[in-house]
Amino acid sequence: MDEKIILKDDLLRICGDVIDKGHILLCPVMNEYSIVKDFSRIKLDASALPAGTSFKCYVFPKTEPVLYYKRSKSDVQLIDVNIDRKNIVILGAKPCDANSLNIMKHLFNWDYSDEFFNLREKNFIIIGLMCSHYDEYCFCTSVDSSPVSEKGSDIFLIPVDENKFAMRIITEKGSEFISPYAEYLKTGDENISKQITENVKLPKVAFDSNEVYEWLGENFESPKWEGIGNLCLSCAKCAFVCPVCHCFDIVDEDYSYTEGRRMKNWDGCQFGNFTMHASGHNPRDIQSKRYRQRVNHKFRYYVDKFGEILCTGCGRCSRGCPVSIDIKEIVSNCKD
Amino acid sequence: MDNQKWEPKIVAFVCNWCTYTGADLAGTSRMKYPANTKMIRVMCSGSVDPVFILKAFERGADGILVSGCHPNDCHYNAGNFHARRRWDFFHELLDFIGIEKGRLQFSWISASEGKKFADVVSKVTKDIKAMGPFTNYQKMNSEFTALFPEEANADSEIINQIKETVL
Amino acid sequence: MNLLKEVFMKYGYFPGCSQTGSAKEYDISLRKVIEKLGVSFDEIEDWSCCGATSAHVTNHKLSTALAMRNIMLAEQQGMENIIAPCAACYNRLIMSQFEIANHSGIRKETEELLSASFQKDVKVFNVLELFLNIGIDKIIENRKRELNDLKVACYYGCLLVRPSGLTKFDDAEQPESMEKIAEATGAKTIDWNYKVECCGAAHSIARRDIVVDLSKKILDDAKYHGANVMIVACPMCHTNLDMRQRVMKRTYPEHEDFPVLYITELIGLALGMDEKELGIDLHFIDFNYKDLVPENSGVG
Amino acid sequence: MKELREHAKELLEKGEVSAVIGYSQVSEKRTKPIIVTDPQDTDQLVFNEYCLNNLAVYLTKARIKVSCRTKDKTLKLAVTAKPCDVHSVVALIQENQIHREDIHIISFNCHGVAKDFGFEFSGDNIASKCINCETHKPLYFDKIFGEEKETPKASDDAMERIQEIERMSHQERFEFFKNEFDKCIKCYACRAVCPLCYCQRCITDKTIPRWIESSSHMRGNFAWNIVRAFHLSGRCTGCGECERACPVDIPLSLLNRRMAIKAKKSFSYVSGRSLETPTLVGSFNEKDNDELFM
Amino acid sequence: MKIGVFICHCGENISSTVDCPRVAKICESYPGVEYSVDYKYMCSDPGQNLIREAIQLYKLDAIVIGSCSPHMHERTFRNAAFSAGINPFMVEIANLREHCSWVHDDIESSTLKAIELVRMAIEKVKRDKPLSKINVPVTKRVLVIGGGIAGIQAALDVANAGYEVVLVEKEPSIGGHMSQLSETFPTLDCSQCILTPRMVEVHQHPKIKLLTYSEVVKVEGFIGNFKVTIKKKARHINEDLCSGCGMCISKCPIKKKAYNSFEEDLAFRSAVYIPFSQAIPNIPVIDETVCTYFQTGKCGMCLKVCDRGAINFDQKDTVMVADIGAIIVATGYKLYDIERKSADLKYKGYGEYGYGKYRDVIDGLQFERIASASGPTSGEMKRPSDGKEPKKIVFIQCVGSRDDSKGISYCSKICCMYTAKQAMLYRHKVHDGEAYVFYMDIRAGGKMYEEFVRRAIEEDKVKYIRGRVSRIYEENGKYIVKGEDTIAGMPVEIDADMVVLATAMIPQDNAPALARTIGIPYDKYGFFNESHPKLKPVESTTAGVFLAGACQSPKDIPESVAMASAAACKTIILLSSDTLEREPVVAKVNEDLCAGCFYCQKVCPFGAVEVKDVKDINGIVYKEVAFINQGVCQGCGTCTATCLSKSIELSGFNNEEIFAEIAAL
Repeated sequence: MDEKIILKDDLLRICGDVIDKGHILLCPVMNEYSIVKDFSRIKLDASALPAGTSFKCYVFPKTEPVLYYKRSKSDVQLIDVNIDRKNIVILGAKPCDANSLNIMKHLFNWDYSDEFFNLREKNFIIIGLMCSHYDEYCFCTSVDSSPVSEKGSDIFLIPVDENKFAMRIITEKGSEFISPYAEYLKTGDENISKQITENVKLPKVAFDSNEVYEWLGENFESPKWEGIGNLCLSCAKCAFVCPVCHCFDIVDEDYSYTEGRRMKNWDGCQFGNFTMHASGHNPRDIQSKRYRQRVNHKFRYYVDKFGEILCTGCGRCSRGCPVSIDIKEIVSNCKD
Repeated sequence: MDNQKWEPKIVAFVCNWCTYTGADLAGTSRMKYPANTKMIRVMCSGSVDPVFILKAFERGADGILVSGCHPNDCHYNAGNFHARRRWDFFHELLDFIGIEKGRLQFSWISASEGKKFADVVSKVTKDIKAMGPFTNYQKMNSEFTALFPEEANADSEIINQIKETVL
Repeated sequence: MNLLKEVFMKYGYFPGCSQTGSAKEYDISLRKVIEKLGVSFDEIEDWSCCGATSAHVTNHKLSTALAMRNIMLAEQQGMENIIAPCAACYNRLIMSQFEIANHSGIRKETEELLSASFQKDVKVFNVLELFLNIGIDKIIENRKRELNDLKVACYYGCLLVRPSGLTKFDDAEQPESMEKIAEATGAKTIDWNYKVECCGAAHSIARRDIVVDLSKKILDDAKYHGANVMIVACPMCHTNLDMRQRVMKRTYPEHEDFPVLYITELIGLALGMDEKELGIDLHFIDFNYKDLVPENSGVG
Repeated sequence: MKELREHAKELLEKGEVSAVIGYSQVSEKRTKPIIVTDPQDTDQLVFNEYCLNNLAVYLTKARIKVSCRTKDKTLKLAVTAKPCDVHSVVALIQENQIHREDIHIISFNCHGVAKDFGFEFSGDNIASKCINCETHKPLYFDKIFGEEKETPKASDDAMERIQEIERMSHQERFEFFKNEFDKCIKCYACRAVCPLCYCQRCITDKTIPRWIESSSHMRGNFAWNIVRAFHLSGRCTGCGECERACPVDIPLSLLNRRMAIKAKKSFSYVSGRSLETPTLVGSFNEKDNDELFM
Repeated sequence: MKIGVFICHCGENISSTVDCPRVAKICESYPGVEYSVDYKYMCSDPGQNLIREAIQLYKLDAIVIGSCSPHMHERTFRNAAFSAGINPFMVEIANLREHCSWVHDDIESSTLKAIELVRMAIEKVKRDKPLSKINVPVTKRVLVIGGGIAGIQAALDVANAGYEVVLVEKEPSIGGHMSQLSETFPTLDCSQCILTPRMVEVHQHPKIKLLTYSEVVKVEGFIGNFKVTIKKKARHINEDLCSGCGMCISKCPIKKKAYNSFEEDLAFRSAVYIPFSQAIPNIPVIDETVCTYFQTGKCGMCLKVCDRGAINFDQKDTVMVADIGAIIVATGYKLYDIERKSADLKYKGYGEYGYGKYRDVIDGLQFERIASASGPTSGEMKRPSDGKEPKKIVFIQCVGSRDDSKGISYCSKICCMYTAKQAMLYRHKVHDGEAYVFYMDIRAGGKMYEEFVRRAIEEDKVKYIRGRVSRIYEENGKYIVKGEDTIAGMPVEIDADMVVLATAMIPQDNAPALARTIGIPYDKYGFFNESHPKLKPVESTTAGVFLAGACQSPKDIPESVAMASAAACKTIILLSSDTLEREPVVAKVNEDLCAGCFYCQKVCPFGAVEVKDVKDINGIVYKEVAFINQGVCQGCGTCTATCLSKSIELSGFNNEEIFAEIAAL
């Protein structure tokens, strides 16, 4: 592994250059990933909690047009959307967020290659940052990840001291990105960073994902679901703040009586209308079925299909739940 | 947009019994008023939903007029009273959100007030002309993304696209 | 409850020109009576003419601006309520307020003239409203003597209760509030026909002949219905009905003097003050309560 | 606390209610809703300054309604409600969602709650709705617990913000709300937590015609937020749950509060205060303000 | 869907400012439009044929007509479409004449507007759904509210056509104001002589059920199917037993406690009383408020003297419910109160005329009673205060009427005539008396009316003074009437013995309350509103409710009678068929989505919204939803806008259609 040391000031200099080149720089500022123009706002604080929302919206926007159409008397004319190709650099992504694109990628390239996702994803450079703080909702260690996981990052930073970072270049994309800035990089000592990462306090492993997988397979009709379903209010806040939830809805929107566009919008499996059929039948008509679907999808179906858990353990869904439903608690208590 | 040539687009939601008939009277009396206002006939001013107003703004209306029978004159006794309360709220809400009160106007015009109809429509047209196009709302149609369809290719618009979809 | 609240209201005082001249005794008696009833007021600083002179027929803009200037001053000096004891001032002030409130054009024009904007709703009261606000009970409570030998004709004149749409405190055609106040002094009131007729104030100087005719009818009707004194709440009325009785005698030699008091003076008497203190001796027609009291009645 | 648990237990044991909707402690400064059907579980019930949720929202949940129905009759449902939550219950009764006789209200003398979970309850961290709250005692209840305590003093920032907005020009206001609404991701958490958003299918889910565009672009967000505020105007009881639930911190209660001020100013109506007065929406007065109309 | 567009030139009415061929051509290019054409007169026979042929030739599903206002020819075109085999509600009209060509000058802009209007109609018609008319059964019974001359006339007309009538009168006797009048203008025939036979006829008519001393308290239902709740107030007399002998009245010891309202308070009546001697029914009423028995529990004199045992102190108000097919409202009028009424400041009263302080300043109806042979003075001219014969009398017209400052702007219409009549009657009775009339204008439009006024002036020497009276006050037993003669330009002062004020006709006090009970609109004064001022003068806007007489606006007797007969005729037309056909513009609830908040019920002006239980498969009610009774719904759509979950749609104007119209802008 190629390990370097970089000064914080030099890192910021690189940021300045990125902005000068016309790329977009995303950084967690004030509890959210925002586009940064003034890099004095960049904090790079390893002890911060995950941002309120992930950077999912930059690769999978909450709403985007997929085509435009124009009706005339005899036919319908379709107009493609020109997709943006701007480079996006994410600096300071939490390990739990950094891994999200890797997980989501499977879905968008399964039976159909979603160019809207892929083109955006291709232009992403993710610079991950080790995480040194967790709260009662964090459970990355339970889903095959950890605060020091490099998964998903192109470049991974480990704070050595206040002004210095150890930098691991993980992917080719990462090394390609960093190569123009070789002058800033000094050779680092793998042992120092290793020592730091080993000393990071890890959240307790709350559950064994394999056991959960087994349990879900056997307990589709468990009475537990009803109890949760009664409490859950069917908002889709958990899905919308989740870094890996990826359901979307396609709607046509008219501009005028002949023209319109087709939109791809976020959707959430907790909505009552999510599975509503045109016939009026709704296979997941009550909330307990919908919540069961959510948990199954994350810990069983996605594993079946793509071999990965659809969860990064960031805990956003539980932290924000208006009625304090904690997915970690539900999953870890499933057997009692 | 060339303000000299710009003509406002005004929608009027009018009740079948009073204002629509009043407008008919304005017609039979050959009173002249500007052609900007297109009328949508509803049965009663009480049946006009505030979402109609939003839809009309979305479709590029620069101003809206809602008109029904005078109080106590409603063909349905009380539809206009309910409407009055509803609009009182909605108008104040729009005002709070930053939509000038003049964009949405209301009147009571009876079947015999052809003159008043012509006057009201002229006044609303004048007001809206003075306020200019409702770009605030119209801009929103394309603000998340590029304009339909050729402009969609413009690079600057795509930057907008990314910017505007930021959470 | 409401009344109590009003008692503690603070009033601004707009005297008007008459109060400083021909109706000085009105001013004196008002101040004394109010003090006795435990209400205080501040005179509006730098007040000016209300515009009720010929201004309101010759220059509308000016008369409105004059009136509103005083209201603006009151507003600036933190007064929410003002008393205008002169009926003409009262009328002018409320009329101007009405116009300001109902015609945005006039409002704008006046605000520009005064380079100020009217924000608060300053309430203007006449003396009748003032005493009703203070409360009849308050007069009865503080009464030192009962004036039950007085048979009072309450004369409202034309401006005090008109225009009827604006002066909502009493009926324009058959008012009763002054009677209520007068009765609180222990005096009897009479029912008569001329209480809202015109005394001719507008022609006070120019056409004395008209004034004399009109005033004479008023005084005669009061006498005919058994009154022995008349009370008024307007300096104009007082001028015509009191001062002009001398001229009246020239045209109608048979006319007998008939005392005309301000309502404040009547209350003052009931509160135990004497005629001199109240300025009644400044009237043209003499009035002394003791003269009316039959001997040996034991009062006073 | 003890009395509350005993009362709940008694209700369940005697079969007077089919369930008790209440709060249970999660951590020191956090509670969560709990639906107790087993008398044994009543010892989980708590009430303190961290009971933020407005549990009235559960009263209209169809599943809960179903679970309290037996073949012969509908059992009562007990709900623990802060005095302000009782307003929501009242509004639900007025809007025919529940019947007063079907519901057992357990309420408390309340002196405010924290602004969010995890904050120490004090004057600095008091929920905005509790500042200047006038109902420390519930207006309707079947059982009341807790002693009366002084509410911590705090300044009403939300009110100041409204006034600040009112001082802005129309253009500034529009920009302000555009920026706020822009954040909306249409997760509809505001709708889900609102006790008065009980429609089986929300106007925004109607597709023929499409009332409100489901896309969360500017236009759709504007329409949704305006319509949400409008549908609640004259109805919103000001529990503030929508704002608390919003993941992107849109100041929803500014709109709700502004409309409540309007209702009070123009119609002397405060939602959810009395079962006797007719609802503001759905009634009219011939003397209503007519100034709007030419 | 195939749509046909038909643009009418209306001769040159439309085509002079709208380029009709261009409109038709552009419309042809719109999606869905199969055929588009313009023609000189679409409504003419050849025009309609053109439409029919096009529908059949091009197999059109819906049509759009660009023509005059739908209020003009919607029906014509719907019928044409129907005869060609398409649903009449698949027709939309774009108003190119009243709303476009007639009101704009510029050809370009009005053509563009016309295109937009047609486009909106095209988009709407695409969403239109075929509708069919609604049939409702009809109950063949009529309710007449008010037993004055209008109510009597209407009841008799309907009953004579063979339908049942329920006549409700709030007073103990029918007859109304007409029974109080002395003689009627312009013929000077005796009012009671012409009225009482009709009253008797009502009483004896087998088809009329007469309910006096009763009030309508609730009206539910809809045209053809009203359910009316009537409260019958307790008379404390058993109507079946009472023979009307009057023994109780003559023996009642309470003689001077209550004024006789029939005599306009000019006389007293006993505690048990019959309003007047010709009353129908001739059955007394006991006034609880003055009767000694009710006040103290003692007396019972009437009970002792009644040999039929008809007195029943325990009688209670009773309530009955009647099924009614149509309602005729004939509640009449009252006179403007000149007195000071602190409780009701709607009208200001006349302080300048003494607020009723002077006993000899009376109103028109009081004069009628004084002049009436059956009145308190037996027809002799005596003034109320001292019974002296007034030698000088002043009549003042327009007291209240046409006086904005007192709250009424309208003309009461009958005062000019009855003042002339009263002045004439006075002069006939007091030959040496002087009669003065203060008037603003003389409005004597009517057969023999102007001649009648001239007769009063010329033959009976009534002195007419054009001007207003500013004040009346008493002096030495005389009433000084101060006024102005505006023709001479001089102030006038008349020392009259009596003054008669021709006070305005205003609606009954409870008219607005009754209007709300029935669900009909009323104007700002409280007069009921007709459906159309010219073409539907006797219909109210609520289907099945008709108006007669002065409750709609001031009227004299012949006009009231004419209106009553017209209303009766309309009612008879309605009842002549067994079922009613109604336009299908009604609201419908989507029961699956309805959340059951019942705001629709609260806003529905017609009470058309009912509660419907929805049951699950086990028969357990799991929710309540709104249900709209299609017979009651009038199609205003207020519920659709109020419904928060948008679960109600108004057929013919549904939200999808309106959205489509907005989209086509």
